[in-house]
Amino acid sequence: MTMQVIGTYAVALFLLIGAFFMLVGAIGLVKLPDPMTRLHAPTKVGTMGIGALLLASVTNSWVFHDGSVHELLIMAFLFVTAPISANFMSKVNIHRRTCETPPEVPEAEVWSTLVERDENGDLIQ
Amino acid sequence: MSLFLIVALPFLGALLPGVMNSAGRQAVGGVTFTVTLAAFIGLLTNLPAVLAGELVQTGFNWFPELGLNVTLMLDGLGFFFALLILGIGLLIIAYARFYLAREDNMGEFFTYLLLFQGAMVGIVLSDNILLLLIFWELTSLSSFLLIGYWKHLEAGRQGARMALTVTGMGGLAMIGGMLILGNIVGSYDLSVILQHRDLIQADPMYVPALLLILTGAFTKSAQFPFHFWLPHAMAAPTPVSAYLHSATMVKAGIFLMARTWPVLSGSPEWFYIVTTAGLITMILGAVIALFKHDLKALLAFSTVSHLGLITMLLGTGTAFGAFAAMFHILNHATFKAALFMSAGIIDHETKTRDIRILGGLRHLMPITFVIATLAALSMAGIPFLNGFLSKEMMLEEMEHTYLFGPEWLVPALATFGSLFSAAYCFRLIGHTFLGKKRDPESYPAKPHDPGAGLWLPPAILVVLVVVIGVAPFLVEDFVKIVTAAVLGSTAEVPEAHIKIWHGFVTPLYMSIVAVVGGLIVLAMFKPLSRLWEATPRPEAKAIFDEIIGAFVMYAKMIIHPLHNGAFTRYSMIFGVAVVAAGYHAWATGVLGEVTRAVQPVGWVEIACWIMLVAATIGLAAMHHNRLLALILIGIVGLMVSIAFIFLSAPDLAMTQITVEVVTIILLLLALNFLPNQTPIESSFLRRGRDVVVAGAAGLSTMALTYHYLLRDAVAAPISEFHLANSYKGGGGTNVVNVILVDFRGFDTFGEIIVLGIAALLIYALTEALLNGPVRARLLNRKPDKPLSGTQHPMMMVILTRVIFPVVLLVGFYVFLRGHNEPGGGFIAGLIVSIGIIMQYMASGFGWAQDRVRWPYHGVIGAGVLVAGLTGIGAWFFGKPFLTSDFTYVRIPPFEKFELATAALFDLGVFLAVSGAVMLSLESFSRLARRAHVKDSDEPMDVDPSKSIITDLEPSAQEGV
Amino acid sequence: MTHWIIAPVVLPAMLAPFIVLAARYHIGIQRVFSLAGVVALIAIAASLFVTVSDGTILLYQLGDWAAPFGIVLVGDRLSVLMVLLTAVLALFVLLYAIGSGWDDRGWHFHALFQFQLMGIMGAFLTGDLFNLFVFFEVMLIASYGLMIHAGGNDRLRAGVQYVLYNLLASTLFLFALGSLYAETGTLNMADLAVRADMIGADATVGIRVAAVLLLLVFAVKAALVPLHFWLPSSYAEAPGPVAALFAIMTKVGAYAMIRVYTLIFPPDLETTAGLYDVWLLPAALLTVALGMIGVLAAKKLDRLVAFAVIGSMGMVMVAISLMTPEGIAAALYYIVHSTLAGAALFLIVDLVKSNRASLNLTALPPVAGAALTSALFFAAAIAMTGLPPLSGFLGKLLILDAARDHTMNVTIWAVILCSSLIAIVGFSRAGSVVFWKAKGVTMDEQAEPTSSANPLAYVAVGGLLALLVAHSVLGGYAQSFMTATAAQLFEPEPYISIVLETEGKLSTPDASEDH
Amino acid sequence: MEVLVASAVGILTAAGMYLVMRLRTFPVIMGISLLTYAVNVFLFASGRLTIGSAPILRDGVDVYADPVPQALVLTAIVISFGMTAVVVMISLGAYLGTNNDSVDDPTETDQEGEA
Amino acid sequence: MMLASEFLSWAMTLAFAAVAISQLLALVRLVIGPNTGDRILALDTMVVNAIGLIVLVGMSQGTRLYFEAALIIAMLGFVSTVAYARFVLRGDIIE
Amino acid sequence: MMRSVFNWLFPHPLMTLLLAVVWLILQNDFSYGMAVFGLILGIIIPRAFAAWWPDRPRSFRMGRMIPYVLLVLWDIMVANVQVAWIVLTRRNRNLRPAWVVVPLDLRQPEAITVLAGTITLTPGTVSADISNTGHYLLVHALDAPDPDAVRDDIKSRYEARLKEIFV
Ligand code: NA
Ligand code: NA
Repeated sequence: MTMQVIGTYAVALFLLIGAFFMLVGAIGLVKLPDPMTRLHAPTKVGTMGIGALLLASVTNSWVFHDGSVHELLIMAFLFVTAPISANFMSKVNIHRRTCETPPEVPEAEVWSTLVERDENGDLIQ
Repeated sequence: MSLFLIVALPFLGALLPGVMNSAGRQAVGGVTFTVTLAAFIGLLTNLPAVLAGELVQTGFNWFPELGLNVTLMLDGLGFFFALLILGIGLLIIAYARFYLAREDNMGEFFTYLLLFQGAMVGIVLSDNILLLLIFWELTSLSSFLLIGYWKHLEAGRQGARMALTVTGMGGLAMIGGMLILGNIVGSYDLSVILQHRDLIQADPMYVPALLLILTGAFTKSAQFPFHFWLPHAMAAPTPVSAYLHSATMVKAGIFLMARTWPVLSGSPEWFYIVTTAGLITMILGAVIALFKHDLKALLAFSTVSHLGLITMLLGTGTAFGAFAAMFHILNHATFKAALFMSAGIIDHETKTRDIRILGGLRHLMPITFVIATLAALSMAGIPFLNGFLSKEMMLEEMEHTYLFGPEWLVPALATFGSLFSAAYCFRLIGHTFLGKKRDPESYPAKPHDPGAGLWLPPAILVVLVVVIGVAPFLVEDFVKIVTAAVLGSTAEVPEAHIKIWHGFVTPLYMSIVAVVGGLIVLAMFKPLSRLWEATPRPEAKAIFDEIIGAFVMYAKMIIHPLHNGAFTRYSMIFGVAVVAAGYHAWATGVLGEVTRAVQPVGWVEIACWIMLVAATIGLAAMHHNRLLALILIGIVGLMVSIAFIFLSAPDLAMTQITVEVVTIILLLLALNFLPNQTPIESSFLRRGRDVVVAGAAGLSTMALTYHYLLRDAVAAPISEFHLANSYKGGGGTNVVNVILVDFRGFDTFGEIIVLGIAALLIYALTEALLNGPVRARLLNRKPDKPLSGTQHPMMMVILTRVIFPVVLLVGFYVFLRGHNEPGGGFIAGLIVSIGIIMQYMASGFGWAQDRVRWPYHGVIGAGVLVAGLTGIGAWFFGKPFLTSDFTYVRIPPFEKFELATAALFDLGVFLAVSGAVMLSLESFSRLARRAHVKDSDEPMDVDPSKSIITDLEPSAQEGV
Repeated sequence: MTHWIIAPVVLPAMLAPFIVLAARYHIGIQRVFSLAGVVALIAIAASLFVTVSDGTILLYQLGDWAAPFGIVLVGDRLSVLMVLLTAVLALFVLLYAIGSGWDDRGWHFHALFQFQLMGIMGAFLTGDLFNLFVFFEVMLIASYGLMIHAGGNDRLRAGVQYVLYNLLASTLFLFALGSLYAETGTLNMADLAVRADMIGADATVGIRVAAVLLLLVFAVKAALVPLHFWLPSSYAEAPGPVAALFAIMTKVGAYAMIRVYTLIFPPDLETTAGLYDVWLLPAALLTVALGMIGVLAAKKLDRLVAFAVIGSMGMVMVAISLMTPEGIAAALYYIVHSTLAGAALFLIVDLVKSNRASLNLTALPPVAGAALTSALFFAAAIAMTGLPPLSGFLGKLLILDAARDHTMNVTIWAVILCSSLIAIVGFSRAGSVVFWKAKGVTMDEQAEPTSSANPLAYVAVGGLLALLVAHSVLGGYAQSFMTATAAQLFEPEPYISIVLETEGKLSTPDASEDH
Repeated sequence: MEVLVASAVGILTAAGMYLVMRLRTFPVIMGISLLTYAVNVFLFASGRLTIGSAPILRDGVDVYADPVPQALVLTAIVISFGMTAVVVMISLGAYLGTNNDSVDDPTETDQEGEA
Repeated sequence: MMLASEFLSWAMTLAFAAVAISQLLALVRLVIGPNTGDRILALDTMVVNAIGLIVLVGMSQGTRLYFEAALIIAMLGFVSTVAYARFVLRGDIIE
Repeated sequence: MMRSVFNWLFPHPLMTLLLAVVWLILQNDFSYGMAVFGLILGIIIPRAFAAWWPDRPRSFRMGRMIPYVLLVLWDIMVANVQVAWIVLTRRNRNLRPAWVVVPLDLRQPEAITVLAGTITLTPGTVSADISNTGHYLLVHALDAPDPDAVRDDIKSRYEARLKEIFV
């Protein structure tokens, strides 16, 4: 009984945490001033939000049903894929020059997004 | 001989000339002659029966449901016409054998001629009016071919088309008339119809039927106002003119009027229409004929005139009129065919038919002169020649015919027509043969009498002209038998005898006036001709061309703007039509009671709705930015997926999500080649109109959806059965999946085939593009915007390598549990495909392609085969296609699990779907392969562990 | 249960993937299999034809599930007739495709061809309305592939419109199906018939809209004006043999209309009264007129034939819209005629195309081998314009005769007869320009290299024309079959009871009716 | 709830029809996609709306959403995916060949014939 | 217990509201842009939020049936984000 | 011999393990039979698709990975709160976003990827790009008044540990 009450409160708490972070992410998306800073808010705050919601779901299943952990897989996938998305969106911003130009790379290197290629796809040095 | 055979012989024989073309002209002509002769003799074998007044009949059923049966009958009228057709046919064939030039395709000519002959015989022997119609139209067709026989002549082509158009129109009108007639009587058999004069004439549809049938008859027989086609048909070779356009085909209309005379004639409508048309035609034809300089044109208009005469006689509706008409048909056939053949001889020998160039030929072509002169004098109505006899009878009949106006009008007009008739006959003789003797060199060719082959046929006819003219009693009985057949039971054959001398009666005076007047007119020919030339008159051909031209122009005005390739309008019409028809159905129905309660709305639903609607409207409003449009459509898809989840359809949501990903990849692959912006092209008004149409469509579907959502079906849906039996009979708890692979597996079978075909099509088109002119364009393609240098970012490459096996595992999981939980072959196939696409996107086309072990074609084929063979497997257990079976097995250490044929079927689905998706995407990206960037064998841009910058390594161009 | 009734669907459906899997690089093997398959199809269809011609109705319960819960195939006179017609047409089209080499000018011709056959056969045989949709889609997507076979800009542009228009129609089909399911809760045609009859007069809006939407779907397929816009370009631009095969596709629309509006929404059904009888006949007459006017207006031979096809579909639709046994019988006779004649004409156009610089109706250098081609054209044109002695004339007579008792009989007769005249003028103009004018024009110096078609191509065309002749000569027999077919359609009770009362897996015969 | 679904269908249809009447193939294809969504939802709605009762059999549960329309929509989604792929490919082919992505085809009446 | 379940249902409502508002905010960003990058980001956010929404729906309906759908979005949703981005970067998304 | 058979069967033993675990979690059924089935799949899938991941790192210290993961999870939670605070309270004009260039000692692509992923997952920083030789990582920080500190933090807190894991 007590476990269930605690569990219920835990579920509710996770829900609130998740809701809070999702909302923060969305607010950041609207509020932050430029494309690169906007990138920070949802890609990670959102991840945390979903994570909390998933924890809520896991807890919920243990409290009210016969229990499951497969929500963790969703979290795992999000954690693996979010960096790829963020990486690509950064590249879009850099390529489209919609953000502050990144600093020069030392040792005569270039950022791979800014590499120029000729028509055959070869690098232009 | 059986009537069938008589009709069939020319048709069967028509195969021979064409086939025997290589056997030589003699053989071709000979076989044609033989065929006709056989039919002719066959006809004669029926002569005793006809003379005995019997009606020879034969027939069999062809279209009993329609009442169209092959029934033939032979009476005096039919015999008479068949005799003309086959008899004159024989002469024409003999004549044509010598007339046609070396370079003419004689086999073709005789084939057409025999077809025509058969059709004509068919017309006159038909007992069934629908059958008659068939032969009727066949004469139009074969005459089209014969007139256009000299394909290189512009005039021939135009004449042929005009003849076909006019007579075709008449034929179609006749179909209408015949159908009405059949409808009134209840039978299409002539022998039945002819018994119902009163029934027909009392019917309100009598007049329309009469008009339609007369249209057919008048067009065929070149009666005013349809007379104009006949002279233009003269572009045909002369044997054709002689045969079709004087002796036979043009008489088909006359035949029809004679045939239907017992039931159609005698009414005021008949009298006024037919007599008037005949009278006008007679006079008009005669006047025009006089001023024609082309021999054949002159003869053509004279034919028009004489046909008018016969029509006029039939129009009077008296027995004597019919008698005179029949007699004149016989006479006209003899002298006119002879004249045409003579004209042909002149044309053949002098290489001209222009009367103005001719003259004085009597010295150079004495035989021809005699033949032509006798025939022409007969036509002019000179005594002791047959034309005189029938013309007298005509004048006698006209003497007491009252049409309009004063009593003397018709006789006077008839005399006037005869006068011109005599005049052109005299002109023909005088201007062609008489006159001073001329040097043979003064003609376009040196004229002389032709060989017997050419002059003998007309000579035979002229002998008839004279014999009948001198001894009319020889044919009188025969003509009376024919007349009896025309009259049927409606009237007695007149007692009158055909005599050369009737005493000093009015017709004789009229005749004298005509002949003398004709001579006077000829004497005044030059001034009259100048007057004629100066008189403005409508040119029939010009009018006809103008009418046809106008038709064509209006046709183009209707068709081309309507079908101008404007899909925008096609789709608008589609939308409007659907909305209008749907609205009509709605508005004329009764709106039923609401039977279902409205369900409450939470505000998450509202939020989702807002997103869906905003994305949709945003898409419509901002579609010009194509990438944005794609992003928005992604949102629409996402929201629809969520709606499916919310509304208890997890399978649908999963399918929608995965399909969405693949679709977007596909569209992006395509967008790479397309402009990124859609220009704003349509005007504000146009867009306004489109908004209205689209809005109407939207409102309609909204109303319809709402209507159904609030009402129950008329009976419990079939899905109750599916829910009840999914586990028991299908072995699965996911009812949607069991429906897909079992209850309605056949749909799914079709569906994977659709996907498979889509992929094959895309592949085939890619191949066609890459091997066509587009290839160069693709090779020279320049990116339309600056590109980033990053192709295969390390981070994506590495992370997707980790994800890939997990995706495959999840795919397998989704596949396995599909039967009992959300999932199944489709979704699994799409998941696995996306997993592979991930690798293509991360590591590059070339790199990924190297690692694909099964050709996607094969995967598709195998998938469809697996699914199909699973279905066929049931046959071996005596069950229908796709009958499923399942069992539960337990192999330690695993839990009890299910083995189902449905899973095998689903495997086929899985293979087909993944193969199709991959083949499609692969094909799309192959277009870019040739485009501008060489493929890299390295999976990532940078591999610091190798301490090299892979991009700097020259790599071989990847083949496709 | 005999499995033969499903063979027309399964055979091509298995043959096609087999060709893709095993023979995609070997045109010779593809040809052999494709031809063998079609010959087998004819044999199967013929034996089915014999079976059903005594009025037998064949039922096939897929997956052993009884209707209306599973999908059933139903072979009655009508469906088997259409199957046989398709199989026979397919043989000649295939012979032409092989003879002319069209099948080797792009990828996957034979696979697509077989899939196309599968779709058509399925559409004719299925007794389930959603399954009909699926087969429509199979048929359509295969037709897209065949239509753009070998590529080419004009063909692709026409293809885009063809596909887009049909996508609109498919969307509409789904709207109609959704409406029907919402209203009746079933998809099986026989069950729909039963349930449509249950709907009371106090709530007819739903079923009426559903009935009309379905009608419009089939009208699009049948190229009924004003929903015909997809046809002219796509048929004109499609490769010859493909256009010839398409001659049956419009008939699928006609077939579906006959089926649905005799079985589910028969003329005497009160709830849907006043729907199609108001619109269908005028639209059909408009189609006849527009098609034939299009023949007159055409500037190119291929479009001329396309419009002739529209016109002949109009004739079929006029007969159907009479909604009497006589009308349906006439329509069926005309369907067979128009399929064969349309196909023959498209093949002949292709013959002309391979020997003439263009299909423009303008004077051009001579057509090589004109004699034979022009004779074939003449015969096919006679058939198409409805001149005697070929079946076009007989079919026209049947339709006119069937319209005798209709209130609009005079209009019907007038439109049909006048349109025939226009068609005659149009065809004679075109024929004389293409075939006769040839000798008048001097030989062009840079005459196009002409690819003379293989004798097989001529055999194919000749075969189709021979069939037309047979359809005319043996028309009486054909017509008595059509009359029997129409009678069967207007007596749907045996159909319904066989479909709904035959037991399947886990079902009792009256399981569907006890709620 | 019903109003939301019905209006969503209506708006999807309207936007779809509007785009179908545009002049370039790309927006037309977008329009067809929207129409597809509309009709899929419509078809789905023909089984009426049910919340929280997916048709996956569970012990002790006897209210399920109508599974038949779901199966039909699933079929329709897959088919329309195939169709979209095909129309995209064909229009791309037409564009690559002619450098023109107009959906209207003026070449239809370009040729002049004998008057 | 009563309090706990009330608290839970209140938290659930709040969570739904938060997700809904987040989605709408993301939609705002998507519409106003101004850059393609922002729009892709907004879409990505919406996809991630959708997972949250599905989880919430599953929780509130007491079912696990929607898990696979959420899993698939998590697993594959990024593919379209990457595809859009690759399109902007390279034009060709598979090269 | 045994070694090569093992290598052939388990091109990447960790992946086999991972798949088996994922399988169990997916099934929500931690029975013996499921584990065996999961292992079988864990062998088959990597074997069948071995070609899709060439040049895997052979030396990977699982033992050191676990504390690293826990550390990162902790950092994620802490940083999340920080970023939330910034988003909610900080005015945009007071924000100090910055580019941080991180020179890399790591050379294995897998290692660099894990580092980049870690940086992205910890709020406040995003791995934006890598240099064309792979020797520098470009990181964007949401609020970094001192970019060098961020760089040093990354190097010491994560990269150093990763060097221990990917030897
Ligand atoms: Na582009
Ligand atoms: Na499923």
